[in-house]
Formats: sequence, C-alpha cells, structure tokens
Amino acid sequence: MFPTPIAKTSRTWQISYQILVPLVMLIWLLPLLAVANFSVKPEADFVNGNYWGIPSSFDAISNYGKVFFESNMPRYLFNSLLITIPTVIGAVALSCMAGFALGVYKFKGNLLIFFIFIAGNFVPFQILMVPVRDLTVSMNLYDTKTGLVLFHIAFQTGFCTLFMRNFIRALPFPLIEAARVEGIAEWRIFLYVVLPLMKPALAALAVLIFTFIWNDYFWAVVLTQGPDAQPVTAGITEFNSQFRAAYHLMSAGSIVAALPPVIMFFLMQKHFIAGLTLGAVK
Amino acid sequence: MASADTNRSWYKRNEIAVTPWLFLLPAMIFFAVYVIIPIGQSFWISFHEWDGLGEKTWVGTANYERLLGWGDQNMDRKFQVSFWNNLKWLVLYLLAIPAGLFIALFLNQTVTGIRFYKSMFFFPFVISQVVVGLVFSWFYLPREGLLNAILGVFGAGPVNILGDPTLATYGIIAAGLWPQTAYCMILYLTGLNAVDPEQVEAARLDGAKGHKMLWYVILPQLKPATFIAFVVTIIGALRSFDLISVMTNGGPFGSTRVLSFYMFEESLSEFGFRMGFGAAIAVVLFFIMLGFITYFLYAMYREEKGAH
Amino acid sequence: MSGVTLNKVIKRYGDVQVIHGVDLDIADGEFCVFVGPSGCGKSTLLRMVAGLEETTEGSIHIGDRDVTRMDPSERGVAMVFQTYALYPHMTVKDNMGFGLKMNGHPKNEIESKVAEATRILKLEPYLDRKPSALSGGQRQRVSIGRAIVRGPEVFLFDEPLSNLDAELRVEMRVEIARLHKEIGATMIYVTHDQVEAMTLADKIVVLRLGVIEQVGAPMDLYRDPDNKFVAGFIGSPAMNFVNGTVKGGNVEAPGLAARYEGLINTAFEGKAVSVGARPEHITIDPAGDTHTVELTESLGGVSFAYLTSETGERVIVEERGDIRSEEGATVGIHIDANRIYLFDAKTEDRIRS
Amino acid sequence: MSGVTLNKVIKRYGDVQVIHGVDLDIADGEFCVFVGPSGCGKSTLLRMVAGLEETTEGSIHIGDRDVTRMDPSERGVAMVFQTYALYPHMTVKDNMGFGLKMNGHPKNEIESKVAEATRILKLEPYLDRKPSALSGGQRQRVSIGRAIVRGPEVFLFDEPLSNLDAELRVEMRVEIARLHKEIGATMIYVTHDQVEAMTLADKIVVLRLGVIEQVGAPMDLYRDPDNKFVAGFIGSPAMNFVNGTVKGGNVEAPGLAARYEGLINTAFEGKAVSVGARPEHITIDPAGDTHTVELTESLGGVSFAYLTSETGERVIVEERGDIRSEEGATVGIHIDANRIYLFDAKTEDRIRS
Amino acid sequence: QDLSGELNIISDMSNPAPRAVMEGLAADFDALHPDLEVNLTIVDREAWKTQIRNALGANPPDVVNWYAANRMRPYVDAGLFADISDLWAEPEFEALASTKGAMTLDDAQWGVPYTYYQWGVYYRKDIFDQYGLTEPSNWEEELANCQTLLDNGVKCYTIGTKFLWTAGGWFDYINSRTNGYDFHIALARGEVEWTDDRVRQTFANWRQLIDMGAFIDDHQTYSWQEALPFMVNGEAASYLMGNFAVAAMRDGGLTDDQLDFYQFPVINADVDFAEDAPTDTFHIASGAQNMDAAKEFLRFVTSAEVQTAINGGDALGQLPVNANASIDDDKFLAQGFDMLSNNAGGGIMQFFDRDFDAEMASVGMEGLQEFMVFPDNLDDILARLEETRQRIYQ
Ligand SMILES: Nc1ncnc2c1ncn2[C@@H]1O[C@H](COP(=O)(O)OP(=O)(O)OP(=O)(O)O)[C@@H](O)[C@H]1O
Ligand SMILES: Nc1ncnc2c1ncn2[C@@H]1O[C@H](COP(=O)(O)OP(=O)(O)OP(=O)(O)O)[C@@H](O)[C@H]1O
Ligand SMILES: [Mg+2]
Ligand SMILES: [Mg+2]
Repeated sequence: MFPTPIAKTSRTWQISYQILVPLVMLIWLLPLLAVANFSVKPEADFVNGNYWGIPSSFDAISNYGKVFFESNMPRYLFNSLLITIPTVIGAVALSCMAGFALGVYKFKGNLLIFFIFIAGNFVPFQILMVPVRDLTVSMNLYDTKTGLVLFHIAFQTGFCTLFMRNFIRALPFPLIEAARVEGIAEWRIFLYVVLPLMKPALAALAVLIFTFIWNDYFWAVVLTQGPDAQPVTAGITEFNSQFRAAYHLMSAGSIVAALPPVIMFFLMQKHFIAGLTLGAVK
Repeated sequence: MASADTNRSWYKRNEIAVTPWLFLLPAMIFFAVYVIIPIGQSFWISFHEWDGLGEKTWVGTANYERLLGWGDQNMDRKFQVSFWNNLKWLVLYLLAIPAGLFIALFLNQTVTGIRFYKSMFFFPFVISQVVVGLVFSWFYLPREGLLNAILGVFGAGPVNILGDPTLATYGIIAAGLWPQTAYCMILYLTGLNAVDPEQVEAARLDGAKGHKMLWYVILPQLKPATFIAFVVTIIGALRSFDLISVMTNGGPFGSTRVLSFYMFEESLSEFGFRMGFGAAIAVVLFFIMLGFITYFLYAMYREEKGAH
Repeated sequence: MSGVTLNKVIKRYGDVQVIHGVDLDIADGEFCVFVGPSGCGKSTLLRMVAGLEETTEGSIHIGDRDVTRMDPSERGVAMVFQTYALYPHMTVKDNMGFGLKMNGHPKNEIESKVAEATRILKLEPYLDRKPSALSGGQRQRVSIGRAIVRGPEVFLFDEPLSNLDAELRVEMRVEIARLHKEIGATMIYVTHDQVEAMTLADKIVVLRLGVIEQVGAPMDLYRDPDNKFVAGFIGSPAMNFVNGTVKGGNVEAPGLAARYEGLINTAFEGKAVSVGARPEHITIDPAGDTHTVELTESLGGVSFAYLTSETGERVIVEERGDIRSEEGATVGIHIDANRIYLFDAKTEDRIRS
Repeated sequence: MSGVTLNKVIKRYGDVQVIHGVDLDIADGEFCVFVGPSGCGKSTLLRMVAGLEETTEGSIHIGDRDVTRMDPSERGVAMVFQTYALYPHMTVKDNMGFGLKMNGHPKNEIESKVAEATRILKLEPYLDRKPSALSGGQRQRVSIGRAIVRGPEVFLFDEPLSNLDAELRVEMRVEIARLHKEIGATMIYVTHDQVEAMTLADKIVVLRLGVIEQVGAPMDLYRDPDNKFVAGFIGSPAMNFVNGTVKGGNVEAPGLAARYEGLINTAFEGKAVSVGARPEHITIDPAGDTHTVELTESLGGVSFAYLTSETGERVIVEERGDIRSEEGATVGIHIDANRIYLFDAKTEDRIRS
Repeated sequence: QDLSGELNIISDMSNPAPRAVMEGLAADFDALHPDLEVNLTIVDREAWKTQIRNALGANPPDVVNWYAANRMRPYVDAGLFADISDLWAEPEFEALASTKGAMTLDDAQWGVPYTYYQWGVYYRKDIFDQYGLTEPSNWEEELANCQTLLDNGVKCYTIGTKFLWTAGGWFDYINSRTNGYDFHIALARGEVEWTDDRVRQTFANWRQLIDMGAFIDDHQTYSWQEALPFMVNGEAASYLMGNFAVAAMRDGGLTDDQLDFYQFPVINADVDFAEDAPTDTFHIASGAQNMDAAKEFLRFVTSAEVQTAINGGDALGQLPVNANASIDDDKFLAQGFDMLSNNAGGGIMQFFDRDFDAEMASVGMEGLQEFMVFPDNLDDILARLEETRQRIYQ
C-alpha cells in the first residue's frame, strides 16, 4: 500500500492525520454546508446580510414546508422519478442485450458496432440537440416525460453497452461454452447463465445511470418546459423567478433535489463506485 | 428425434449467427434514431439557414465562413471567445487529475471511519451540476459571498469573480473542478487499491521512498486510472454547459461562453433560433471532440488486439 | 459404438494453420490423452471434437455419425473445463441438472440422473451449496458430475486438474481413473502433465505444432518412441541425448564415452546420430574417469547426478539406494547397449536396427 | 560475516500470533530453505527478515548488526518475489538498476553492476525489453538480477518458482543453485515444493503453525526425522503410516502384516505407535497374500502400486525396473526393519530406540 | 354563445401575483361557459421565451401569452399566430385603438394586449428628502442629484444586468431623450449605423453617470431581483424599472411613503418624451383546436370590466389597455397613466428587446452591459454592433 500505512508512522503524524482528515473534509464540503445553512435560515437573514453566519432563527420547517407545499417542487420531484426510473430500466435492458451480443459473439462488424456505440457516447451531445428536439416535437413527445425518457435511453445506451460488453467479456467464456455443449438455446444462455452473473454490473449501472439522469439539466431544458414534465434540476430555478432571489428556498430546494442521488450513493456506494471505475466514463 | 434433426428450423440452424443481431437490434435502433442519424442531420442543417420554424434555406458553407472567418470575413468573435474558453476549460480542468490523485493519496489509509470520509469526499460528484453552480455562485457573490469573507480575513479582496470577464471563466472552472476532482479521486482510490503490493515492497527494498516511490513506482501503475481520469475529464470539460448556464448565463458580456453554450444560445435561446449557425458550431465542436474520441478508440483498439 | 474418428482434420485461424491434417481413431470406451508442448494444438483439437471450434477441413465422426458440422449440443459429448465453468449462481444440484432442465426433460428424470452422478462422485453433502463454497477439487468433481448427468457418449477434458494443487491433483487423478472404469465411456483428455498422461491413458497422442508425432499406449511410448521428440517428451527427467557418429558400423558416442556395436546398419555409415539414454538406465561407476559430477540433487529416496562429459555434453543420471556420488567427483558411466536409443540427427527419427 | 540470526522472534497480527518465538541461526553463505504447509508462517518469517513486516518481539541480526527496527532498504537484503514484482513500465535494464539509482549511485557504477548481473543470468538479449515481453522464467531471472545488482549480503526468495511451469521450474532451480555457488551469499528460500527444498538447501527449516519442527540438512531430515510431521512432509510420495502396537517389546503393525523385534524399549509396552515406511523402501513379494494391489500408476522408469492391507490401511510402494505388479493381484510386502520409523501415536514424536 | 370542448391556454404569468390573476381569469371564463373546459398551463416566464416555438409547433394550445411588436414577427412570419383582424374589426375593439399599432404586422392584427406598464425612475423618497433632493426634470439636475447622493455614500441607481435587458431600458431612455423617438426606432429597424455620432452622443451621456460611479458595483452579477435589496436597504436611491417592480419593492418592505416615481428627465430639450411601455399580449395559435372559444376568451380579457379587474393594484398592478376600463387608484398607476397619456409625445417604445431584431437585441444588450462595466471599450462595442447590424439587415 502506498503511501505508508498510517499505522506504521510516528505517533504524532498518526494523531495529526486523525485530526486532519475531518478538518480537510469540512473544508472540502464547505459549499455544501453553506447550502445546508442557507436552507434553514429565515429570509430576513439575507436581507440583513447575515449570509454565512449562524441562522438567526431555525426556519427549516417553514423553508422546507414552502418547498414541499407551496411550490411545484413535489411535481418536479415526481417528474424526475418518472423520467429516471424508466430510463434506468430501459437503458440497462437494451444495453444488457447489446452487450451480450457484442461480448459473446464473434461476427463481422462486432468491433465496429461496438466502437460506434462508444463514439456515440463521447460526441458532444449538443450536436444532437436540434435534430433530437425536432424529432421529439414531430413525434408529439415534446414536453412529455416519454420524450425525455426515450432520448435518455438511447443516449445512455452507448455508455451502458460499453460497460456491459466489457463486463460480459470479463466473464469466464467457458461458462457459455459449457452451456452450449449442454445444448442450451442462446437466448436461454443469456437469460439463465449470463444475466444472473451480471447482477453486480446491473446494480452498478443502474445506480450510476440513476444519478446521471437525475442530474441531467441540459436535455430537460431542451426537451421539456414547465412543471408538467420538467425534472427537478430544471425546476429548481423556479424559485429565482419570483420577486427576489430566494436563497433560503433555493437552498432547501437544492437539497431536496440532491437528496435522491445522494441517498442512492450512500445506500449503493459499492455498486456506484464499481460502476464508475468499471465503466470508467460518464 | 431424427425428424426434428432434419426439420430443424432456419433459426435453429443459424442460431449463433442470427442471435447477436436480434439482441443488438433494439439498442441499435434507438441509438441510430437518437444519436447517429441526428449527427448526420446536424451536419445537414449546418449548411442551411433555418429558424427552426419555416423552410430551410441552403446557404452552403456560409455558416462556417462566418464562424471560422474564411475568405474576407473576420472570425466570429463569439466563436473566438468560446473557443479560447473551451481551451481554458480543457487545460485547467485537467487539474482535477493531480488534485484527485493528491486527495486519493491522502485518504488511502486504513483508519477507523475512513470509508465514511472517502464517501464524503466523493459527495460533490453525485450532486447535480445545477446545484453545484448555484452553490458556487453564492460562494462568489461580490459582497456577501463566503469567498470575499475569507479574503477579507486576509485583508485581500473583495473580488467579483463572476462579474469580472477575466476571472469569470476561471471561477466557473473552479466550481467544475470540485466534483471532477472528486471523480478523479475515486478513480485513483480504486487504482491505488489495485497497485501490486509486492511491487511496492520491492521498491521499498530498493530504497525508493516518498515522492520517488510515487513517481517511479506508483504513478506508472496508476496509468490506467490516469487514462480514464483523462478521458472523463476531457469529456466533462467539453460538455461544460450546466455550470455556465446556471452561474453566469454566458456573461458578463459573453466572456464565459464556450462552444456548447454558444451553440445552445444560437439555436434555442430566447434570441436564438439560428439553427444552421448553431449546428455549424456543434459540428466544429464535434471535430474537436473527434480528436479525443479517436485517441480513446485507438487505445481501446490496441487493448482489444492485445487481449486476443 | 461411440468411438471418435478424426479424418484429415485441419484447422485454420484466418491464414494461420494450427492443426495440420490430423488422423486419429479412438475406440469406444478408450481413454485417450493428448499431450504436447504448450501451443501445439491440444485444446484446439479437443474443442473441434466438442464443436466449439469449427473444423476447417476434414471430418469428425462420433460413432458412425458425421458430426463435423453439428452444433455442440447435438454431438453427444460433454466437456469438463480447466476452470470448471460451473454456473456460480446455481447450487451444485442445479448446476448438474441445468442442461437437462433447459432441454425440457421431466423433473423426476433429472432428479434421478443427478442422484446417480452424485453417488458416483460422492457429492451428497454438497448438493445445496453454491460452487463458491466448494474447494477446487470438489468443484472439478461437480463439473464432471454435470458431464455425467447428460450421459454423453464421449467425455472431453481440457486440463481438468491443472488448477488444483499437487495433493488434490493426485487425488482427482485417481478419481478420474476410477470414473472411467465405472462408466466406461470414451474419454479424451488434454494435459501437459507427464504423470497424468502416463497413469490415465489407454492411448497417448503426442502432438507437436499441430501434427501427431506418435500414438500409442503409455509404456509403448516410453519404451519405444518413434522419434527424438517423443523420446524426450515422455519420461521424467527427460532422456539424455548426446551426439554420436556411425563409424565402421559402430556408434561412437563420446559424450557417453562409449562405443556401441551392432546397433545400426551400414546405411548410416559416417552419419551423425543422436544417442539417447534415460537417466534411470545409466549407472555410475565411481572408478571411472570420463565424467565429472557437477551437481547432485537428492530427493531422499532418489537423487540425480548432473554429469558433464569431456565433450561438454550434460548427462543426467538417476541414483537410488544409499550410495550417491559426490559433487566434483570424477566418475565413469555404464549403460546397457539395449537401453540405447538412436535417432537420425537430422530428421530426428528413431533409427531402429 | 553476514549470517542471519533470529532470536525469539514473535509476530502478532493484532491478537493473532502467527510466529511463536523462533530461534534460528543461518550461517554466512548458507542456503536455508523454509518449508511447511500453507499458512504456517514461512512468508511471514521471511518478510520479517526483509523488514517488510515488523517484528513484534525478539530480534533479528544480519551479520552483527541488529536490524530488527531497520528499514528494509538499510538491511542489506534483496528479495525475489513469487510474482516477480518487476516494474512493468521499466525495461529489464532499468528494473535491475532501479535500486542503485534510487540510492544515488553514479551512472557508470550502475551500468557495470547491471552488466555483471546480466552476464551471470544470461539476460543480454532482453535488456531493452519490458517485462511483459518476457516469458515467466525470464522474468524471474530479471527479478533475481535485480537482487544481484544491489549486492546484498542476504538474498530472500519467496516461492520464486511456483508461478512457472514444470519444465521451467527445473531449469530455474538449477540456475539458482548455480547462482548460490557463484555468489556465495547467504540465501533464505521459501517453498512448498519438496524437490526444491531437498535439492537446493544446505539447511531445511520445517515450520508448522509458526513453530520450527526441525532444522537440518536435507538428507538428515529425510533419514532421521524428529517427528511424524517432518517424516510425512519430507519425501515424495510421502511416507506410509500404519497403526501399530507394542506388544512384548515387539512392534506389531497389521497394516504391514509384520512384526518388528527389538526396535523399541519396554517403556512403550502396550502403547499405540505409528509405524512409518517410505514407499521406496518397500518391496513387493508377488508370492505373498497380505495386500491387494488396487491401482498401479506407471510413470515409465518407476511405478507406484497402491496396496490395501487387510486392515484397510493403504500402503504405497514404489516399483522400479521392468517387472511391475498387476492391478487386482494379491501380494505380500517386505520392509527392512532398519528402514522402519516409529512414532508415538499421541505426541507424534519419533521413538528412537 | 354556447362554447364547448376544451380551451387550452399556456401562460407565462408565473410570478405569484400575475399567476393568481391568470388562474382567476381561467376560472372565471370556465364558469361563464359551463360546457367548456378550460385548461391552463403556467410556464416559467423566462423559460417561455424559448419554449413558445415548440409549444406552437406541434399540438399547439389555443391561446398563448407573448409580446407585442417585433417580438411577434417570427411567429407571424412562420404562420403560427392566427390572424385575428376580424376580431379587431368588431366595435368593442375601438377601445383598444391605442395599442393597435403594436399588434399590427403586415397590415393585420395578430393578438390582443391585456396589460401594459410604464417604465420610469422609482426612487427612495425618504432618501431624497434626507438630502434635500427633488425629482429632477432635466439631465443637469439628475447629475447634480446623483452627485449629492454619491457624496453621501449612496449610489444613485441600482441595477442588475446579469440577464442584460435592464441595460436595454437605460439605453432606450438615454437614446430617446438624446436623439428622439424617431431616431431610436430607426436604429431599431437597422436604418442607422451604430457608429453614428448621434449614437455616440447617447453613450457619452450615459458615460457621465458611469464615470461618476452612479450605478452600483458588480451589477453584472445580479439579476434585477438581486439588485433590489440595494434600494430596499438604502444603499442605492433609485431604480430605472418597469412598474412591475413596485410590487417587489413593497414586498421588500418599502412603504408608499418611502417610494416614489418620476419620469426620466429631459436630456435634449429639442426632443419630446418617449416612454417604454411594453405591452403583454394574448395570441391565438394558428393551429388552435377551438378557435371560437379562443376568440371569445380574447374578447373576455380585453373587456373593460375584466381589464379593470386584472390590472388593479391588488392584481397585476398595471395599466389596462381598454380605454373604458378604470385605473386603480394606486399612485404609481395613476402617475404612469398620466405620464403615458399626457407626457409621452415622442412615442411609446415597446422596449429594447422587442423593438430590435432578436439577434441584434441579444448582441446589443451584451454590448450595453459591457459598456456599463468597461465604458472605454465603446469603440470596440460599437464596431461589433455595427458589424452585426450590417449582417442582419444586409
Ligand atoms: N482464436 C485464435 N486465433 C488465432 N490463433 C489461435 C487462436 N486460438 C488458438 N490459436 C493458436 O493455435 C495454436 C494452438 O492453440 P491451443 O490452445 O490448442 O494450444 P494448446 O496445445 O492447448 O496449448 P496449452 O497447453 O498452452 O493449452 C496456438 O499456437 C495458438 O496461438
Ligand atoms: N496481515 C495479516 N493479518 C492477519 N493474519 C495474517 C496476515 N498475514 C498473514 N497472516 C496469517 O499468518 C499466517 C502465516 O501466513 P504466511 O503467509 O506466512 O504463510 P505461508 O507459510 O507463507 O503460507 P503459503 O505457503 O500459503 O504462502 C497465516 O495463518 C495467515 O493467515
Ligand atoms: Mg490448451
Ligand atoms: Mg507464503
């Protein structure tokens, strides 16, 4: 292990390390702590210039209450869920199949198709913006969650396929050969042999895609409008268009918006990180 | 049994050849419809003038001429600004890699609670860029911002980072570095996990210590992690949109524009809807990215060939 | 009726030919072992029999069915992989029954077949475990069980024991021998382990560079190799080879400090030959002075002396009993002339007189 | 002046003690091999000498320096790892010179030392290759070269050959023996391979559960083991053990169908003993009828017969020459009484009469 | 008239007060027509500016909000707005005559206004009183007032130019006061060069304020709302804004005693007052499914009673467009109405971003913002604007 394990270093360094780590962490998370602080402040604090100090009164309930009961936030959150979950399911399903095909079979064009998926995943997605918007409009899916979901599925498929294919590649190929020798149909091999083995990859990918989609802002802006279909990232600025910059409400809203992926991260940390490092690309 | 043998269906006989295509089909359709074809369409649109509503008018390479300043025109000013900003993003965003490495080295210990600390350090990556943008724009507020409060303690400042055209881009990049560093940190932490302990031991016997160990033994082994960190950071840098949109909306007076933002502005913003011109910007951006895509694919290709 | 016949079988990967027209007959119930150096095509040949690799040219028959173009599943073969290839998410029982289940066999039939295989392999205590909870040997046994359950005509093994440690390897080797005796099916077994090949095989096939060098019973190969390659490959430590020349109908082998008469016919007069002698057939004469003992390696009951002759050639001699030669000593050696093997130095073919 | 001395060395991981007070003297220039079953602490002990593991208690001296608390790089040791631990991004040359470079040696000194090691190990053709372009044996040779270059007083090897295939293993073994002769440095070598231990060692240390069971020259351990563990561990195939009892001053061993007189003193009267006999010391008497030949495995020059006695105990016998027993035959066996080893059935200690 | 089916409205009245108004309107209209189902969607005001195209494109609603004048042009040209000249021909529409011009393109009418509001300088009367200042009537007084304020550590004007358009207001006023309405409109139509000396004069006047430090610092980082606290806290004394800001200022705690309004003062005595008074409008999509109901809704919102109701101080707090409607007795509305009726001889401007071509407006406002921060860059900025003008207007 590098650097030298702390247990093998001098006592003073051990102690200073133990102190340093939480300290550095606090500095690292300072912006977040500030938001958390903002979100429990009364509006008056901002008027009085008490931006960063201790809240003059603890208004969490009223602030979050406003976010939940007096704004469109719940609708936005719900939209986010309805966009994110089908996307995760769709993208993972498609890419499982594609990854299986690309990872297991040798056929002409295998590598080419695979590379197209990768390349597509890396293109600056702005180049898709205008045509995709037109396509969505012409399919009557503009400003619908479905339109957003379909696009997200398609675009994420590139990344997911890269991920799944590499994962399947790493499975021991003799498993598939063993199944073939046993006379098992190919689709059954996929269903009963490969799929169960991909569980960790599925989990990792699902968590990862969940966060990506949940945090998407660009496409939400391009393909949707208003609280009918827009996800929470796009909705969060709604607080801003009222008469003054409502820092406290926006902070509360931000925290609410950030919560699902954060919870996801903490619950599924292992998978999440596996996903990042395995798939390696956003 | 025998009859089943001779009457094997066409599918059964060609099972291994046909199956992959059946499995690929849905993903390929989706991908073609939403990604491949639109790329082509963007190319097509970039040769037109089009407001997104009426008919397209073929203008040939006029959009590119205006953008890149071919012939007697000057290069589009906004494009220049955007392009240089993109370069700044590309270069400075790479700081996330050493920063991530540094934090990863700092945290690569086994003490109680280190798992918790690691996840807290990773935290910013999970948060939406919109939220990050908001948080940092408050952090930078010219009068009330925490940054100026801190600078004030040292008797410096105040600065209005996002209001100063020479600083605003750096301010946004710094905000972007926050989650990106977290990302690189995770990559390096997993990379460090995979460092061969025997090599470290061999190096210890060889008398390599501290930064020498890092430079000669650890870093070379972290090459895969570095490669990945490099790729994701470049892609992240070229895709920078959310932050700019939230933090400065391209301003002040367009000084924080990057190509992706410029193209969005031209195509879909309030005063935009010059789809052809926007598409031309996208195409240029695409070609810049193509360099990196090619690099990545080449690396993958080599790996594939090496593996078999 | 389920022997395996390979007929001018050829395998090409693109332009590279890796199997060069192999002809082979494996009788019903025979235990056939493929050996050869790494990369010689053992696995490829086996996988062609299994149907996992396409056969480029030639034909493969199992029993009297031409299976050359058949799917693996239709060939009536079962394969045991080096890495076991057990489905990690299924219990031992499910692993063994999976193939039958997927092909729609009724439940009770599956049960009884699995039970039978379990009995043969003594796997009862593990039936409900996942493979990850088994030791290497147990895993390999399950993978053999999975093969048995399908009741194939031919069993194929690709280095099934090489992932096990030495002790387990011995144990499993005995197990496989017993299995063959009990089931009596045709088995083809790939290994690069001398001992496995010698002890298990009814018939050993020695491959080199995609070509069969020799086929025969283990002791026949040991006693009567067709060429220098086989002679050197079978037997451990390997046969010693020194250069010799044929002079006046006699073979002179300065490396062995000896001259052998009447071993060779006159056609070879003046030619260079390779003279082979197995370490176990050489005895050391402490009184001699033709060789120097460079190194001795004692393994307890047996020890090996590494001698150098005056020609600089190295000769390894196996010594038994309690008297061993000393390093640095000068000794002579003795070999019975009828233990001498001669090979053409060019073609490396055996010269049988 | 660079022997290694361990003095009541103890290693604990948290609460678990894995090395229980080891005392050991390794003379200057000696080749010392640690053997023992997996997990017995061989590697740990070696790594403590290297300084890669801290020594919990006791002291370690190299020459007359107390190195117990020194940094690995200051101890004057070099280590060769099982997985070679070559730096994959450096060429062979750079790998070998790295240690010197790190310690600020001048360039031409490094060059000449690397050249010397290259010569010893015949690595010239590979100097500019990366490790990934080398075969396993070559890699291991480079890693040994890296050790040589640093000119250490003590070489440490942790199972250096276990990642190589059988053939290479033999080759590298001879290489290491030659190296030891050439350099003459103190070497400590961990292995669980019988043959390596027997052939390389000046002194074998048999470890079990963190305790030294016996220390001695290879043939001494083979001929005169201190206890059943060592007897069973040294020698291949392992010594046969059957149960025996002492009756009227004689040892009765029904598993061998024999009775041995005068081997044991009367203090053991009535006690249970373990009777040991090595396969190579047993001869088969085809005329006998006390054992059944269950299986024979022929390896060419030698074959092993697996016999079962009437007591159900299994006895392995080594057969040489051209006459081998047949499977299923009923035979008798014979062992010289002075080839018999007796052990206390309880303590497993050797009973020397 | 029996209306049935559905009426789909998309409105951008997303701020709380207007939102309530719009919801009220929809509910009332729904109540009036029992067989008709009114569906109202409210969209974020900023977002709507980009989204209207998509909304009108496929599956359009019946009625949408938008703006008058040039801002209508893309949709009129693309045929997305319905021609409602027939509606304007109805006698009831006589009362809207004053805004007909703003709704007319290509000799046809494309929508109806429902509200408009004056722009002007809102100021802290209490601060003015404190330093003995009075409402300025000409540029010199303005400058003098400002100097006094600055000397006392109070900024003259607050402004937030992050989203650019606020700077457009300043340009509209200084330019029209300097060169007159006609010149301003000619510039908007691309008929005058940006490098014209008259334009330079406008910027020179503006620069006087900038050089004095009249505007708050760092305005380029604030939205207009974020700039409000400066006024509320008394750090700045006035705000050139639309009347909608009054609600926000009151919201921020300023009482009507502290707050007052004056018309932007004269700069060049030779030119008449021209005022920014943007008109907000309703339009019918050409693809409307329920044309009858849509037209009826337009009649409904322009009727005198409804106009009176929705523009009241407790509702929009703006000016009604129907001449027969009465104006709430809010002092700002009264002053504003008076100003627009009696003291805007030069003409009514719709606002920078509505009078200028869209691309010109965006490039222009960016230049204005830059000018406000770096007045020395003027030559460069003007050259850039001129280049853009030449490209756009060929
Ligand atoms: N897919 C392939 N493409 C090209 N060449 C191949 C391929 N598979 C195997 N080969 C080549 O075929 C030859 C035979 O390979 P095979 O795996 O049968 O050897 P083997 O005898 O089983 O060796 P080992 O003992 O190492 O398993 C080798 O030279 C190998 O490089
Ligand atoms: N870091 C550690 N923490 C706790 N126990 C350990 C640690 N390292 C090794 N051990 C234990 O110490 C004992 C000795 O391990 P060691 O690696 O020395 O065995 P070994 O003799 O080298 O075995 P092998 O032949 O398998 O390499 C083992 O029981 C092992 O579980
Ligand atoms: Mg093989
Ligand atoms: Mg070990």
